[in-house]
Amino acid sequence: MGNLETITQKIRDKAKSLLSSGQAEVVIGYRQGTTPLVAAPFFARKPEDCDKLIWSSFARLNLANYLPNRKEKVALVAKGCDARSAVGQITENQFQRENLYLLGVPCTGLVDPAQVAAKEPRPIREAKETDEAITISGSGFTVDIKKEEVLRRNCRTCSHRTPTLSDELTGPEVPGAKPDDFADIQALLAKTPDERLAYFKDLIKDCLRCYACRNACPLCYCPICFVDETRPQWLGKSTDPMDTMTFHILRGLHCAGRCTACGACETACPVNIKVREFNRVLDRSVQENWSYEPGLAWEQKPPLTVYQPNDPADFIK
Amino acid sequence: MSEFEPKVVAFFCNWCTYGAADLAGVSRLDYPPNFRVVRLPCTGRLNPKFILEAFKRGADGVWVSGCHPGDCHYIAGNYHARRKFILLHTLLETIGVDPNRLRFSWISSAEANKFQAMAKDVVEHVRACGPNVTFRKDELRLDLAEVA
Amino acid sequence: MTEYIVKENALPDFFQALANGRRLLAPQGQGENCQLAPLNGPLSLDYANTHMSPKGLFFPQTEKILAFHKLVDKPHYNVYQDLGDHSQPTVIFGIRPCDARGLAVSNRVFQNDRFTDPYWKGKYEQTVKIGLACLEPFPQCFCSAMGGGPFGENGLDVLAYPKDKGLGLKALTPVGEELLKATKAEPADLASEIKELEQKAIEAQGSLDDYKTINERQIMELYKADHWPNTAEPCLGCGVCTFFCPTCHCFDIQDESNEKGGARMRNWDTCMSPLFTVHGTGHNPRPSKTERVRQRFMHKLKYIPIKQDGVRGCTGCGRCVVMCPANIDIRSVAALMAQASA
Amino acid sequence: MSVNNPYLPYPVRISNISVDSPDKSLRTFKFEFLDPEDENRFEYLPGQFAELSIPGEGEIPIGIASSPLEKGYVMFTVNRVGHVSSFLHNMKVGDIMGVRGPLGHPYPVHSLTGQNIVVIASGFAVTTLRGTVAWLLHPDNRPNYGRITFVYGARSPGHLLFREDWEAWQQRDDIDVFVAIYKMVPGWTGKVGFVPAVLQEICPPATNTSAIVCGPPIAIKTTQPVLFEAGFKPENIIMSLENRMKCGLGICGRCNVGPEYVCKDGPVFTLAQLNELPPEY
Repeated sequence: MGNLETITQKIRDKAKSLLSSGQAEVVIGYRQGTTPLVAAPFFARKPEDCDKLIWSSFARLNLANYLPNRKEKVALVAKGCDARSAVGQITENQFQRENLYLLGVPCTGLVDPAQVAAKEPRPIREAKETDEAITISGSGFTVDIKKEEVLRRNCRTCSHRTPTLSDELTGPEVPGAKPDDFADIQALLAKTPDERLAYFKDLIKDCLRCYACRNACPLCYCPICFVDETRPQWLGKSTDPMDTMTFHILRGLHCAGRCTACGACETACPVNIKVREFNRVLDRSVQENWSYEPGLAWEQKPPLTVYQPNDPADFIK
Repeated sequence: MSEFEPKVVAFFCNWCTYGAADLAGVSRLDYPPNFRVVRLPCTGRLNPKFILEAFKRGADGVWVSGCHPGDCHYIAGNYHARRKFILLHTLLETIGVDPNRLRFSWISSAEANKFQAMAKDVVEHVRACGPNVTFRKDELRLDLAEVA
Repeated sequence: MTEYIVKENALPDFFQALANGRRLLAPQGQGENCQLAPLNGPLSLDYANTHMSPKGLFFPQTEKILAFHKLVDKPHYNVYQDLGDHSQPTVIFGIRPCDARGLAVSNRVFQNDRFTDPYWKGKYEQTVKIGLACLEPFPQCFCSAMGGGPFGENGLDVLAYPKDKGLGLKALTPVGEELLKATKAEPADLASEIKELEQKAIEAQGSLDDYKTINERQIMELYKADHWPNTAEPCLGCGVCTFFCPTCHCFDIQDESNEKGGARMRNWDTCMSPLFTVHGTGHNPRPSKTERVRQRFMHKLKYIPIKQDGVRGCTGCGRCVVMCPANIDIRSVAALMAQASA
Repeated sequence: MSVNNPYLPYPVRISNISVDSPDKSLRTFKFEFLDPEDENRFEYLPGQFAELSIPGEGEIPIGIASSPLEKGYVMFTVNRVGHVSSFLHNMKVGDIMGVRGPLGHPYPVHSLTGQNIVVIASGFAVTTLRGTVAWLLHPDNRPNYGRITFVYGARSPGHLLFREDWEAWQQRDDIDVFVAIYKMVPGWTGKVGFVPAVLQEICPPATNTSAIVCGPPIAIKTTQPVLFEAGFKPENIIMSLENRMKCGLGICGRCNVGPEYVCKDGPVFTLAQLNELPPEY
């Protein structure tokens, strides 16, 4: 039995026992999606629902997104990044620790459908997976692809694949990947301001302003988002490029020091914008300035809620 | 076409830099008139969207100035603001806002001379950048002649 | 109406004749980049469908409709003037039948029993629509279940299908007939071949539920069904479904102005947003995502059919199925509605 | 609203503004059309609404408070709640803006010919009902209807709109007028109590009678039982809904209540119709 099956079985067993013992009123996990390469969020409330729960490398959404404002006792199936997001929400008082059971899943990285499509453009009718590879098939073809060739960008540089904090792990710990070295951002800084602006404008040119990135993000729980404020109205509602740019800049800033690089935003984006580029610029700065990574400890304070008398700010004259 | 006169939106803390501007005026220290000043209770009040809004509406430069670290009227407002500025400055610089268009400074209410020098310096840097055409919202993009 | 053939080597001439000075749009690019764009490369006939539905060509995401100026001494001071719809004669080749049906549904909203939207009308009526039938359905397709089909004709002027590396064509309207006559397409009798191919394509979609009982149930019976909270629970409220849906047509009207003047524009909006329905008083008729998700599915599968003689507001194009980040599948929801118990 | 483009407002000039409540949250605006021809094009019946359109700011859908038989102006009472209404409250007589309409269906006054009519208004929702009563009382129309009753309640005497109108109606013998405030204040000689309570006291018989009800949701809800008790049938209870609107043309989709667009198919519905629809208003 492969790792995936073992973890799936463990999740189901644990979910059943948590629900029947009343330790959890709902288990938030994943079910098989109705389309290939997708695992969908699933809310199990009865032990008999639990056999629908699965673990899969298509589980790209961050389930911590469903925690804020929930009144029930929750057991959360959480990969490394999701667990960190959940910890972050607890430090930000969006959820109560005593109402959360973190069922940690050691994750080996998730598959990016866009990269699969780049390798195999024909319509895919079915996708199966083993621990190392996925098998996709369609009309007249079957192809095996190694997972490590089609991992999401954020998964390739994830150094916390095993949840750092959890109530229970569903499998043996897995080694983290080499962390993001931000080499591309470094390279970008060597260009002129106009070239950099052109790069970022091009990055978001297809943006529909659907805000799926915001809605998929476990950090975005504000009751009224700045894009929806009307008095004053900070953002026009049209597809004006500067309004779009403002949205992405402010979204990035709001996530600074809180983003766990879960990639849910990029997963949700219907036009495949690398929206996380804005976050990465800030992640780099947060790590350089304050050696901070969010969601690694219960008592950690996010960097923008604290200060040091000697914070580095040579640019302030 | 007359020579380009930059428009700079200035966000000043009520307790320090705004006082410095006042003192500079009272002391008859001349400084360029290119600023539109927005008085804030503290630089901690500065939401990044104010800066973006200024650029979006066509400001050629933005200048943010408050109390020296340690001198905040509200004890730690400018310390918190400083962390925000660090990230904001990094992000705006990375995505291609010319750093010369955006100035942060600490000027106490006694530093009228520093205010005068800084004001001149800000305007000269922004002038060198030229008009802000890349980071403004070309609001309506319609020929008003069409409807006039 | 007549059928025609265009052989492979006659295709370039055929497209030139189609355009005849008009703007000619055809599917360009693959996968997520596939869109209707001016034809300037090799024609691709094996695309699944365009990434976004063609509704944006008739109803752009942002469209300036009116403008005014603030010049006190000029006429029309502070009075909105019509900017017109700036449409140009267009021929679209390669709309999938599902999307054409979507346009036809929207057309009955934009040109309803009381009002005509001039911006939509201009574009819609100046466009000749040539559909491309689907010989082989794609994994996300369920057009047959929704009352359309891979060879559906609703909303089209001409239906085309790939034939021996060339095209088979069937004129569906006088406009389409005239268009084809003006090309060098050869008349042919394709009726039986089309019927056969259509049958095959429908069969290839597998046996699909047509959710017929939805039509028989009363609004309030479907509305009060107990599955809605569960159906809505995974929803992120992003509205990607509405942006990609070929029949979603809701919009917002916004004014923007500066010191010289301003414009009124309309922008796509989404019923998935809580602000969509909120009153000035703060009261919200659809306060939670359960009501909003229910509204969307009820609108597609019950409300539009009531207003449009039974034609459903879902065309089975499958975009929302593929694009929904939370995998809320309209087929599963339709199945729940079909067996709904109040 | 031009013939060719229903999005294009008629240009109007503000000809009169009156402040109508002690807290200044209600103002009544009269508009005159810049092009007199537009007044003829703007052909309406009581119960219809229009979009008040301020260039650069936006539009708000507001019920028409004047009667079509009052010539030379159209009148609207606007509550200050959002961006556009606040902006409008700061505009002055002589300012130029736009009016787009008429929109929606009127109260079915023509099909009520021969019937008795009870008009029930709560708060500032009285606007379209003021127009309705004014229309019904016009010498051309009054002979076509039976007994007419007007019930109107508001928070305090200062919140009662259109005082001149209903005081004049009180002097007539072809309409029964009952005006109430919710809580007694010194000097008040009219009725005291919420509208449903007043209605219960004075409700005319339901035979051959229709009720036209407009008010905030809570008033509409509490009025219904009283009408049922008096024998009114859902078909004879006529109500006006409000929902968030933009286009007013049955296109933009935000005012949907089930398959109906409140702007195009409403805002006037009978209770019998509403009983078949989701309560999303």
